[in-house]
Amino acid sequence: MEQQTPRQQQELPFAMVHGEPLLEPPKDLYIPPDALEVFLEAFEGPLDLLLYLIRKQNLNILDIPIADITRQYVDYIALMENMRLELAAEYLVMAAMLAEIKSRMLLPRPRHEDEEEEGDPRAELVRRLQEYERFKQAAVDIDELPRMERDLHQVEVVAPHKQSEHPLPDVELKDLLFAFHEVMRRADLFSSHQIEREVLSVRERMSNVLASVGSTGFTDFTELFEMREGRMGVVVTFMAILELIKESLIELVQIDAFGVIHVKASSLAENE
Amino acid sequence: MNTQKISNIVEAALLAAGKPLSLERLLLLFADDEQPHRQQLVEVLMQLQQHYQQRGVDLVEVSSGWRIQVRKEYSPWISRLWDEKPARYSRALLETLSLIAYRQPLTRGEIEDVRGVAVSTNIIKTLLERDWVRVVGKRDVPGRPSLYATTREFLDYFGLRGLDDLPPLAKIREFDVINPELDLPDPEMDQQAGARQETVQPQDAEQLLQ
Amino acid sequence: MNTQKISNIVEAALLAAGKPLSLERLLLLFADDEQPHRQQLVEVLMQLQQHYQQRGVDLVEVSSGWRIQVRKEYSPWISRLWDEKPARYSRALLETLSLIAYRQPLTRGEIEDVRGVAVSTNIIKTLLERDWVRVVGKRDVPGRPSLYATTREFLDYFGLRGLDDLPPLAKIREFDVINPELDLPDPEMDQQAGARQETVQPQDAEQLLQ
Repeated sequence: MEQQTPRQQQELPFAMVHGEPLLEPPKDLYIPPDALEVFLEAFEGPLDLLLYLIRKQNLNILDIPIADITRQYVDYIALMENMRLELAAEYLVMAAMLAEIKSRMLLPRPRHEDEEEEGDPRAELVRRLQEYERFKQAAVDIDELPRMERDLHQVEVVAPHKQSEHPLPDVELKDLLFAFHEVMRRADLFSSHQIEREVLSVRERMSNVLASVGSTGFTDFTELFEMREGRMGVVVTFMAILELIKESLIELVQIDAFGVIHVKASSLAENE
Repeated sequence: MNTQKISNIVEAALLAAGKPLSLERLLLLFADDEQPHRQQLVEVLMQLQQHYQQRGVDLVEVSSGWRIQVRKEYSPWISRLWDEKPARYSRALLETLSLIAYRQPLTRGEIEDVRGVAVSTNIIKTLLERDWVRVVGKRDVPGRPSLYATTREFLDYFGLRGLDDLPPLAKIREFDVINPELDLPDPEMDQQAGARQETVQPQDAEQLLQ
Repeated sequence: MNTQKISNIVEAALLAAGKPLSLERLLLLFADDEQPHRQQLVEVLMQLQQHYQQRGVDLVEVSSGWRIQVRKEYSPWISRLWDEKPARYSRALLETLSLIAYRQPLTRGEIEDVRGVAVSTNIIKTLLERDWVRVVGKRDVPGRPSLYATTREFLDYFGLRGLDDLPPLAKIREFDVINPELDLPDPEMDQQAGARQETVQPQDAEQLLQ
């Protein structure tokens, strides 16, 4: 891209920044007007724009000159507004955030002995910038992976005949008896109100549930219940599960409406 | 470009194309300055054909060009790729069927009363289609619901001479007293697990049948 | 059944299937009495892999099984078979995909938190339609937003056996370690000094515009 400043634009203010006319666009940002729209589209949001400003000047992300960056960023926003480009709200939010950081950096840091020392106001922004940069890079890495259709092509040769059969399911009589046994027992469960079982400790059950959930990735919700224990046992297990959810020790996952509910330990949440 | 590279490109193209490729089409894969002679291409195809002689596929010329296909002699194995595994019936279906067997004739509403949940129309439809269940009448209550009963085909399928051959209800109730360690399988869950079919072999059920 | 025949059947199946096949699926091609041992099957696959070394295709293991694919080096020629260029994906889509891949399961809001901008519905839709991403649950917060995770198809598409095969994520440099003294330097002066610079890849507007 050519870096040239068109003469005729010196007459009119290029933009209004902080109420001051800006006769020339900021040099370090200057983009020919007709390319500006393309340029804006090249950014994936305020973090991306900010990273660009930082990287372009070879600045250390961990030690951003906040006043400078804020000024550049705001100039940029003003420029875009002037071009009547539709500006996503996120860009303005970021401008406000930068201004806030800048103002906090100008104030003396309060030092109360009983309180934790206030951190560097830039810390949160830096954290977000770094986090975003990681995934920006990860996106590039993923794009570079050899992938189907572009770099890899699946082979598929003709097979003699692709007929498929739809055999009917087989059932054994014992499966049927089992099903009947099950349904009768459940019917008993609904009709009987006698509680004969000893009281089971909910906490103890919580440990048991957690232990059985922890060893595998996903556990079928229904596997956690032992019908044999009767109504009381089922209730105790259910209460244990509710308590575990309340304490965020397990998570329930249901992929489809009315589908199988899966339980997994929260510590497994990071990985698949 | 050496012959090996030309051969590899031609082989890859034939395998990836999913349809026959003519000599002309194959020539178009190459840029002008690397394009092999037609004769060279034919030789490459001949060599590939020879190469496949001992293998699972075959290079043949059909009307619209050259095609790699599975050797006919292997089709019995390859066709199994598209065989569908028999599905398994859901627990809901088996429970519904068992209730019809033991409590017939009864209505869908009565089945729902015992099971505590609605019975889907699909289940009834499947049972009717399989000829295991039929409608034997209507209950004389509002809505006149159909009364379901099992069929002769049901008895034949399960090797029963008559409904009397089914174990009595009392025996079934004792089921888990006899075998407290029984881990009741959930057919629907089993189906998801896919591979491990028949992991639970309730021996007692077999005993009951003897 | 001799090894050559097993090898030919496996090869024909992999070539005909049009998708990766797992060891289990391959074993199911054989009748019970002719089924090779798992180990034997693995050896056959290794031999095939070796056999393809000098050829136009390649046998690789991906998430859902084994796949025969065109060697990457021949892709420039093979792509000429199709008029359509393979789709290119926007940075927004790739960033969203990478967040889901590395941080799964997570919600759209969580993706937006990191990216600092709204994630368009189209991007999520494209990812779902491509079967690269699926909804695995709902986060238990107001609105119950969907939790997204990647699929086996995603891994297969990018030739990965598992998420572990993804390129490692860059490490975060600790702010506190580099800036231990909260001495609040005047940022503007700091910049003038300009000394403490780290090696970074400067990205030019030109690059961005490409």
